[in-house]
Amino acid sequence: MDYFGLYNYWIVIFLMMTGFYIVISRDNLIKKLIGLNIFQTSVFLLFITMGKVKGGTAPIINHHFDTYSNPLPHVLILTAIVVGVATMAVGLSLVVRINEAYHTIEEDDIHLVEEEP
Amino acid sequence: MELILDMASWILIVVGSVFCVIGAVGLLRMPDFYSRIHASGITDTLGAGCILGGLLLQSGLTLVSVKVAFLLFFALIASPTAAHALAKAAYLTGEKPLTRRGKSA
Amino acid sequence: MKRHSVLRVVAKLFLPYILLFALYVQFHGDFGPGGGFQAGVIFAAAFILYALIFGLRTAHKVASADLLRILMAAGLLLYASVGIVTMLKGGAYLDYNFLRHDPVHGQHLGILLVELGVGVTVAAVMVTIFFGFADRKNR
Amino acid sequence: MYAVAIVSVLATMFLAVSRAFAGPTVFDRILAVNTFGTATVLFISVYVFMGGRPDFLDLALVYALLNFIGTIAVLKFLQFGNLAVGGEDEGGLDS
Amino acid sequence: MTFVIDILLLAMLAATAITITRLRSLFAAAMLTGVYSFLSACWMTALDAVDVAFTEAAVGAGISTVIMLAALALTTREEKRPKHSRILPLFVVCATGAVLIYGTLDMPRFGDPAAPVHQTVAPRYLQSYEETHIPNVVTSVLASFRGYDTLGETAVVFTAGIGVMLLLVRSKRLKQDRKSKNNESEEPAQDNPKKKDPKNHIAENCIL
Amino acid sequence: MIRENLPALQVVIPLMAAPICILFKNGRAAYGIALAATLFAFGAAISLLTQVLGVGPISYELGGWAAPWGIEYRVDYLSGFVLVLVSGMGVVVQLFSPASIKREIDEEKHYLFHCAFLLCLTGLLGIVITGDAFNVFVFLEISALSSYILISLGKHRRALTSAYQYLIMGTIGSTFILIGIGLLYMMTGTLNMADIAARIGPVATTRTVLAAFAFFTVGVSIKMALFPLHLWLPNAYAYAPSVVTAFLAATATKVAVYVLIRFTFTIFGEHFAFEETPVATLLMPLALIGIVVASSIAIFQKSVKRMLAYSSVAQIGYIVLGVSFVSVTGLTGGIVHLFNHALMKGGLFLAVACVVLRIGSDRIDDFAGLGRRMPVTMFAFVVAGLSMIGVPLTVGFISKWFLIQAAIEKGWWPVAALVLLSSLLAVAYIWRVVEIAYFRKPPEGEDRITEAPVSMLLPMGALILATIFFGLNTEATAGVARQAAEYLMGAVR
Repeated sequence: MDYFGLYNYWIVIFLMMTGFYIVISRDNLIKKLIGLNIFQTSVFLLFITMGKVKGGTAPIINHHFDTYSNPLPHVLILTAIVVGVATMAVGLSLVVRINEAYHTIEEDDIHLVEEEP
Repeated sequence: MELILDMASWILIVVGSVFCVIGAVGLLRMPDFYSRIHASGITDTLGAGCILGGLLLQSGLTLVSVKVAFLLFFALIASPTAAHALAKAAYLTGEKPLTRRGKSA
Repeated sequence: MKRHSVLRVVAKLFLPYILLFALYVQFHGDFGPGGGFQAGVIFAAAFILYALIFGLRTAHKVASADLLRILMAAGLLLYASVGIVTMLKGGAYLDYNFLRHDPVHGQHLGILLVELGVGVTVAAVMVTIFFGFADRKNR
Repeated sequence: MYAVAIVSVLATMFLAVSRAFAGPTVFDRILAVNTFGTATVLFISVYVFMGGRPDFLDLALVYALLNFIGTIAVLKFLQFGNLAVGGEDEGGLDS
Repeated sequence: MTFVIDILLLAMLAATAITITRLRSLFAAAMLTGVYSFLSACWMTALDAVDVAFTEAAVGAGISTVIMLAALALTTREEKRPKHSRILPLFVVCATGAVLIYGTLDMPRFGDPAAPVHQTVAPRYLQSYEETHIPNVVTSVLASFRGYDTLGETAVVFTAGIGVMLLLVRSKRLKQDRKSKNNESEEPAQDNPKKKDPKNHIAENCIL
Repeated sequence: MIRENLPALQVVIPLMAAPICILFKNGRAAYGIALAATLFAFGAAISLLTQVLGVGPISYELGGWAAPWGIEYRVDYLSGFVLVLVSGMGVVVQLFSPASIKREIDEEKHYLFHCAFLLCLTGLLGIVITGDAFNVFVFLEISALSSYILISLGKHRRALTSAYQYLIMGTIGSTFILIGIGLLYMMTGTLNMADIAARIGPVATTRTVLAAFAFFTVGVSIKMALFPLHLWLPNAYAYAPSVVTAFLAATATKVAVYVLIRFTFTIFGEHFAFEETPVATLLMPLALIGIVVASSIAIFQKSVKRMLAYSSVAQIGYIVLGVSFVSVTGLTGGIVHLFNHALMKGGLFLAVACVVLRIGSDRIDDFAGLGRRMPVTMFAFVVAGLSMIGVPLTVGFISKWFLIQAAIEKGWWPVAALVLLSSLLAVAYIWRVVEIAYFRKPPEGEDRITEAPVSMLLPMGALILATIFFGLNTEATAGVARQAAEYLMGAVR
């Protein structure tokens, strides 16, 4: 079986997992959001990769070309990018409020503050 | 005429590419921040300028060339401005240039 | 940035072109890359540049919180009401073919309106988000 | 010929991004990211010409624009620690 | 040529992602996130997704970076050294990655025009130029065929706007309140846990 | 014309009401608009359900584009049923809310609150009604984002941290769902649910579809707080404003369960989902462990909201248990419990909201003496609690009856026994509250506490009456649920 045609899926999966790792291993609330951003961006890359047709061009009709890449993943990802930035904005504003309430944005310290009477 | 334009554009593109790499090498190899700014200036203006100029010659007189011209204009104004602001900010924040003794004073 | 005269001159030079470019992206989305969302973001970016260089208070004079709130709602409403109009004209929700007598023109008009709605909402929301963060000085 | 340009631009991106990784000061990173942005603009411009669809230059324009705005925002942040202060109206704040 | 571009861009993406993981300066991490967005936008252009590259650059490198910087300005710039062991997260990530890699094995190969993705729905979209006369297929799919998704997308953006207004925008009255009380309003009075202050006792006692 | 376009209007009217709320910047006007839109949604849902029961599933093509190319709305028995549930709970909570949010949320943020509430409702309705896999993701995000915002409005500062935690876990969950949808799309080339189901046959055994199913299931499990992935739920429910807790507890997790049922049965088909993959062997034990562990944790909580939140995790276990039987009876039990649990959990949380309004606390110890001071509220609490335990004549009994029947059908006696035993745990945690409320003397100086206002008691009373009514008259719920289950199981390929 020829697995060579999958190399960029694998790299994209590596990127996704790097982002995911940041999200679940870090304590800093902003770092988590950064990780989430990388995770999501890499998922977008996965979608875009599947839309590519060899020898194709961007799906904007032009009479010099007749092979186009698949437009549907692009449409989906446009929507998903917007969702990503919306989540990011809400998450960051939550972090700002948390910082005002606890004076820290480290998860451990928040637990410590919480345990104080 | 066509041929001359074409040749000129290719020459510009190749020269621009070389300048880009030179600038980037300088950015990586120069010893301190202020000298690195000089190096990045090569990429930002000379490299970008030459490549975009070459593309401008390639594109003829269309909407595309207007866009390239605008990019050129942008590259020639925005990048130096950013570099200027950056150097100023660095200097005011207390970043000291490398002196002759070889260490940041 | 009082003394950053270079920055201010350059920003003043660029701002009109950026806004023009945003409009180009907004209305040229049918033919090239771009569309409402991208245009909205570029518009907001131009506004953010303005606020960064000329100060927040000046920027607030250009776009007050109330204006942003209304624009934000208006864009979404515009989008949704295009659907209602097609419905009233006898089509399904968002079936632009019914907007005009000719389906092709209907599609064009529908997409134009819808993209406009997206652009307005996105620009207003992005500027609101920026103001939300930038206004909140905690010291 | 475009290939030469693409490869050298990619090399530029690579070198610039290495400087951004290495630092050591924040300003080095900003400078590197700025140069990286310029290289990206060049990459897109050359790439769309190579693909035969130069009408996508809008992309390069957006990149150039955002690169500029991003650098300004970062600088402002560094200088004042806040995006809010330091405008025309806030007298007394000497850059 | 495409292969070289692919490999170089992907290598840079991976290097950026790893560096972000290792950096503790949040400021640098935010900037490198911008770089990451630029890089992925470049790769998207190389994969013919110009519209997406446009958006990703505008959002990822522009707006996201700016709001992240704004949030950093209100919080802190350094991340503390983490204290926990990283074994469990690493295990979870490896397991997830393994499932994904396993999933790729039966995938159609990269760029294969015979893949089901390119066979079923997409050809109809590419022919839509005849009906709509809109050359940018992405726009016509986005705004017409799947226009309802885009309405949802706009609603998501709107929701984010509402969220920021609710969370961050202070009203005028509250501002004056804060000025007079300074910092008191931010910290709920917790000095006396026995006190029957209704606001602070809602579900205060809990086990985490 | 309204009748033909009802499926679209069902979602669009609340969606359009949200920006209109914002335009006015006035709490009362916003409330009026929100209430009107919610009432309309409820009416539309009932009308859709009756249509479906009469003529069978309805399909609606948005934008006039035929199904695999455009987005299709599809109302069948199950989605009609869940639509009624979600919009009905929306109406009850809206009617209940004014007095409660007046106490818990700043006056000038009320219009934003109503707007966010409408968006949340829109998202939930959109998820349920759509027949397009990606559209599910979009509406999932609308509802998720608005629920993070709603949760963060709680007075206590931990509302912020729990909203943040929910945001992180919820986003991971929805990104997993996105990956799952992407992989499915990659193998079938289409996004319409019915179309995917038709095309998945030849590729069903590929490793890619297996991975898609795995990611999808994990993502949805995070969203619905299935046992080991429930960590976000207790805090989120405990610190959110009371009405928000009531609404989310009654609807959000239920809709996630709906998504699970929809994808496993309609898209993947239960043959694939439960025989080709180890899902069944994994879901059932998780559900059972979840029921026992979460109920046990609930017993030791000091805050009533947290106790009920853990109880919610346990109840999700019951619903998933019903699904994992893969039989018509089991599925009926799951769907009925989905409805019933929404009723009784909604009732319980509304009762707690009344208490919070009057005494400002939800600690169990502070409930002392409430049996006498707030008799109606506590009576409602007791009835809903009895239903939670599964006492005959209440809805809780019906769902447990179906679940046990399904277990016996399969011959899995231990499961049946465990379901019965877990009721004892429910008795334990409900009894703690009842004991304190009725048999412990109130602390001195708390004589001022009076019954909650009628505007709150009426909606709550309606819910409690519903728990009894649907407990006596099983045809309405169990009948529809059985029809839905048969329809889903009939969609076997």
